Amino acid sequence: MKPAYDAAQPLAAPHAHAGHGVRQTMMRVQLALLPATLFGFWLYGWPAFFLWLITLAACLVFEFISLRLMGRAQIGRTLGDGSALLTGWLLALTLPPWAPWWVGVVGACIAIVVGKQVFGGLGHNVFNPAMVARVALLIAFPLPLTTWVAPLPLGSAAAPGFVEGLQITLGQLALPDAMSSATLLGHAKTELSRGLDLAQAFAGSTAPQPSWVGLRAGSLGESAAPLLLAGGLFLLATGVIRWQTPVGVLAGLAVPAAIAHALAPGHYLDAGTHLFAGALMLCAFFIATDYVTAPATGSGQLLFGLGVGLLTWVIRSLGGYPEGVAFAILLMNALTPIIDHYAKPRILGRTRSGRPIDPAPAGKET
Amino acid sequence: MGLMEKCFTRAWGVHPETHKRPAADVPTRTLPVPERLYVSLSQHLGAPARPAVLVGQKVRKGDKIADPQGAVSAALHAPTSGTIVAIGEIPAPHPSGLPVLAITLASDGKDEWTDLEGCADPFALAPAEISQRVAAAGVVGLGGATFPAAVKLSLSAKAKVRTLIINGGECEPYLSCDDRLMRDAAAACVDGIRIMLHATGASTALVGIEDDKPEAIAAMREAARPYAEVCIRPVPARYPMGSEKQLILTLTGQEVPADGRPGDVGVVVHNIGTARAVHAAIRHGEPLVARLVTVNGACIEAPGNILVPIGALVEDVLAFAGGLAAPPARLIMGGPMMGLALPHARVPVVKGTSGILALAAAEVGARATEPCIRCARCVRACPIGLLPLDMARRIAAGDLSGAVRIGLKDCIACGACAYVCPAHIPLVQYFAHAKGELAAQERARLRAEATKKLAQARTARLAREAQEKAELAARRKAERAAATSATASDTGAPA
Amino acid sequence: MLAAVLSLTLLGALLGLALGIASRLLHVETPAIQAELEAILPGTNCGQCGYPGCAGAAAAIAAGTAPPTCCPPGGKAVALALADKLGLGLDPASMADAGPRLAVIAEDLCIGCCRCSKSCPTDAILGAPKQIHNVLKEACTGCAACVEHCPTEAVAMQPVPVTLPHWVMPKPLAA
Amino acid sequence: MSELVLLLLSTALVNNVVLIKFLGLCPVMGVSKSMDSALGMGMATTFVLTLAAAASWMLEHWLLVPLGLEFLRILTFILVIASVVQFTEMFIKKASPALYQSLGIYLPLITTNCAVLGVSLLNVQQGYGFFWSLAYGFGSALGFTLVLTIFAGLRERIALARVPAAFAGAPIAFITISLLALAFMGFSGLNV
Repeated sequence: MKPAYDAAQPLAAPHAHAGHGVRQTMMRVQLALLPATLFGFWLYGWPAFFLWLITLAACLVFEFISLRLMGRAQIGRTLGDGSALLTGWLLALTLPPWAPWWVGVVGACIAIVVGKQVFGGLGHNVFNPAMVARVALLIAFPLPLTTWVAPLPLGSAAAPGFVEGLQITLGQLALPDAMSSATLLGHAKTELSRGLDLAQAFAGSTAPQPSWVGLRAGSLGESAAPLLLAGGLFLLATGVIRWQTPVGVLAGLAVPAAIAHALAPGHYLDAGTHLFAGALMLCAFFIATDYVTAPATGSGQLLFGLGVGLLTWVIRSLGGYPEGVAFAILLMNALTPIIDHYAKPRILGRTRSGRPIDPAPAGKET
Repeated sequence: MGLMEKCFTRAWGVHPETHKRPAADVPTRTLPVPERLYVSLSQHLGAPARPAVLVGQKVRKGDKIADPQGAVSAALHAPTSGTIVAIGEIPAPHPSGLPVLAITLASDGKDEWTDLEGCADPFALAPAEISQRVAAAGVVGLGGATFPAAVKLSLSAKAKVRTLIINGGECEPYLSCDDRLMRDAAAACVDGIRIMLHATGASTALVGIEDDKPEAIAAMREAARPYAEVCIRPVPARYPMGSEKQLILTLTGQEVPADGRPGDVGVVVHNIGTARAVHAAIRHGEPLVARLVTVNGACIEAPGNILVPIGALVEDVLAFAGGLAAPPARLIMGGPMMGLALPHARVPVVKGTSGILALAAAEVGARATEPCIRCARCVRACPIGLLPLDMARRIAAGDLSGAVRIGLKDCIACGACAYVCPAHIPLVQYFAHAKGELAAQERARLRAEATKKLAQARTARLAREAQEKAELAARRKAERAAATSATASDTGAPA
Repeated sequence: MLAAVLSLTLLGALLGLALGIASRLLHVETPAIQAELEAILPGTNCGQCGYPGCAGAAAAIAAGTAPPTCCPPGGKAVALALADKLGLGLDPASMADAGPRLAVIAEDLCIGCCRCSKSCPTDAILGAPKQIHNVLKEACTGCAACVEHCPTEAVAMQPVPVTLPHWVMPKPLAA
Repeated sequence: MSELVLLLLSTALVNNVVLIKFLGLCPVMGVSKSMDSALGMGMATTFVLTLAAAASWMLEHWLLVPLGLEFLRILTFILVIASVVQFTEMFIKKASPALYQSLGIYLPLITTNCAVLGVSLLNVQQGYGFFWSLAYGFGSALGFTLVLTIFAGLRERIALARVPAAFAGAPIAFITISLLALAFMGFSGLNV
């Protein structure tokens, strides 16, 4: 008969709930990432798996240490919300699959500690933690972050075995030169800077070829663009993300790419290659859609997506780095508060500027 | 509203699980009058009523027991016949559990009506006369806001409204009292609507009913068939469709200006239950002494709608509804979205009580709060177009004026944001806290101004008194001086 | 050397002249901040801040020698208003605000000496000599000026009781 | 013409005064608590910087070089900058008292904003012509305003975040701006 009631902390309305939680959302995103990740494991072999595992584990460890140092309560529940896991997963997908173990650990430390926990933890960070780590690693350790391997699918003769793979990840086995390769975007940038045009650049037999399936050098999140697209569509269908951000990213990249390619095909890659190369698909559906660091309204998200796409194209085509996704995300993260400030929904009964609307009968001008 | 605006109109609101059936389909029952009734003196918006009876006085059902006090207030009537046994504090039906003044009535078991004076042809009465009779019957808005209906009627007659909107939306889950009322007493409802049309001077009445109540829509259509001025309009079932601004927008396409009233766009909104009460007050002279209450929730043995005399304890109502199947996780007065959590069941039913819900933990779905992940579900759910996540974050950081800047005062506390929040953040509690805190600050400011005037008056008084004293002293001194000089000259002192 | 001295002097003179003209053209009256601060303060001159009256406190706050939190009867609301006017950040949580208080007279101790009513800055205490005094709740600012004047310790400060219309929903506990 | 636009872009983004050259950090840390005052500060600095760039070019080419007084460069530049700032302060006080109040001490401190003097000196060092100097000054100021506004937006959000006590205030601001600098590294090597 007696409901549990404390008058000092009364129960506020509403007394009903739609029923979903933070954890479910994170889990669903991880589920959507799974096919692409498994494909990546198959394509790049055991080292890719070990790096992924180390990065995820390191993220959890750093999250635990940070929470412990800050004296937060219920550390177990926070660890279990899946956000640190997802950060680690996204970071692992953007790293060269054969990178040594410490890359994953340092990256996890930057992502979790500098990117997230010093701001107050989940929901308070202003930059995407995985992208902070990716950019910091790229600038601090350019060599291991730009050393890619040609795909060696599991089961093929040259693929490293379990033990060999472990040794590669632990850095005890030097990477044979023959195996190193360049990503498609990296190759294009190098060749262009040597004064060749794109037709010549992709003429050689060793050059990476534009490919939809992604059987080429790159990170885990780069090779499996179609699978990532499928995962993204799954997230759209289940309502975890909305269409504005992905459409914005894809359009923001494809439109300038198509125009530039039409004007100077020798210097600018076509839109299709841009969309399926690099981490673009991962970015459009999994990184740019990060709730915490993207705008809150639909129009804001569209603007955010367009900005990410455009900046990615600018950095890829005109800048010094072959891949611009991570920079583009960070730059747009920085602009998010401003977008949020201006892309607010109109308050019912008020004009956009916040004044009460004129009570004159409306509905006559149309 | 331009075409562009129409295409890009935001989808607002949420679609909660309704839980209205089977309670809505159970025939209405009547609560036998309990031994004691506790009629709260503040069960309407505005100033509390002033008792008009003495302890020990005998009253019959419908006798006035408290007068309205001030412009916005409502009269109270004896819900049954019996003796007034006390006028004092009882626990209020409110989450705080604070006391409220109430008149306690011991029933004599006869439930004998006082002499009622009906009116056969209300349309011959002047609109002002109707408002007066409605006021005398103590009718208040029965949708939950409990604004005195007579005040609203006379205000809208002054504002020259064109359209009377009747709110039969009942968008709150679990509740079905309005649904039941429209099914059982459609003719009385329509008659009440026509009387209100006459009283307000509006030309048409639009009755908005959510489309998940086909029986009510059919019954009302049937009852309104002879009257072209009463239009029954099904509206999409969506929470909070029953909110005044939302219903006006849906039915007329017009937006009520912020800080404005529906009268500004030529509209007035009344609840369907109010229409029924107006019918009873005018046709039969019956004051508002009972209301239909939905008793529902997983912990209720026999859910349904019950006609309850005002002042009956929630405990009595629950017992009549078969008692509790299990201890409820929450006991709620009103709907689950905006209702008040009750500290216990020994609180009285008031005029605004639309439902009594005993919800199981699974229905409430309460979980520990997690950090906000800025998923913006609340932004999409908000029917007003606010940013609940930012407002709550500002309030949490103590920045109340910042929250006001981004629209806190436009919040209608509908609860749609907190309903969808995956992090289970008590957003509505943040807003309620901030609004209460701001009101307290405003009260403190007004009080400071008033006391400042008092202090200045005192300073002025002290100054005046000091001056008077000084003047008096000076005068005395002068008199004394004059007297001495006079005596001096008399005696002819040597110069 | 001469060129350097001359050119610098000339430059300085020219710029000074230009600025002088500009300051004439762009002159604005600055409102006296002290008057604005005084308008916010309760104006009861109760002296709890330690300054001679509210005007003195306003001057001290404007000069920066007193914090905006120096007015006990004003409480949180006045402190926030003052800080806002001065453009200072003030964390409302950091303020120890016991909430508004009222003077209450214990009837069995009151001897009707009228000392408290004379000391009250807002005339909030009613009472004639040899009669039990009473406090007007609406007028009492909670300044406690009366407490020390009572010879029988009949006056005490008590928190204002919470009533239903004045109840404020508590802030949710942080996650 | 297009080269001027390029110079503008390159000074604003690629060689940003704040994030790449580390000039003018004092107002960036000081006036970045709210977006509105940051925008106001940015505009005031833009005005001062552009005007100072023009004035210093004229001083350099019409006074200092003809008279062989290059050793007076810093002194005269500071004199001119201080005058321009004084003028701006008076103007803002007249035009927008609210902005004047929110900028507070940082408005007169534009005088000592090393970005202003730095850009003027860099202009001379690079040997730009008059319009190039103007564009360089304006572009730098644009970059300054951009970073200041972005940073203010971020700080408004961080002010409401649950930053651990050890990092609250200046530390988290420095971490944030360092991450912002990291993001701006993406523009390095940008050429059209």
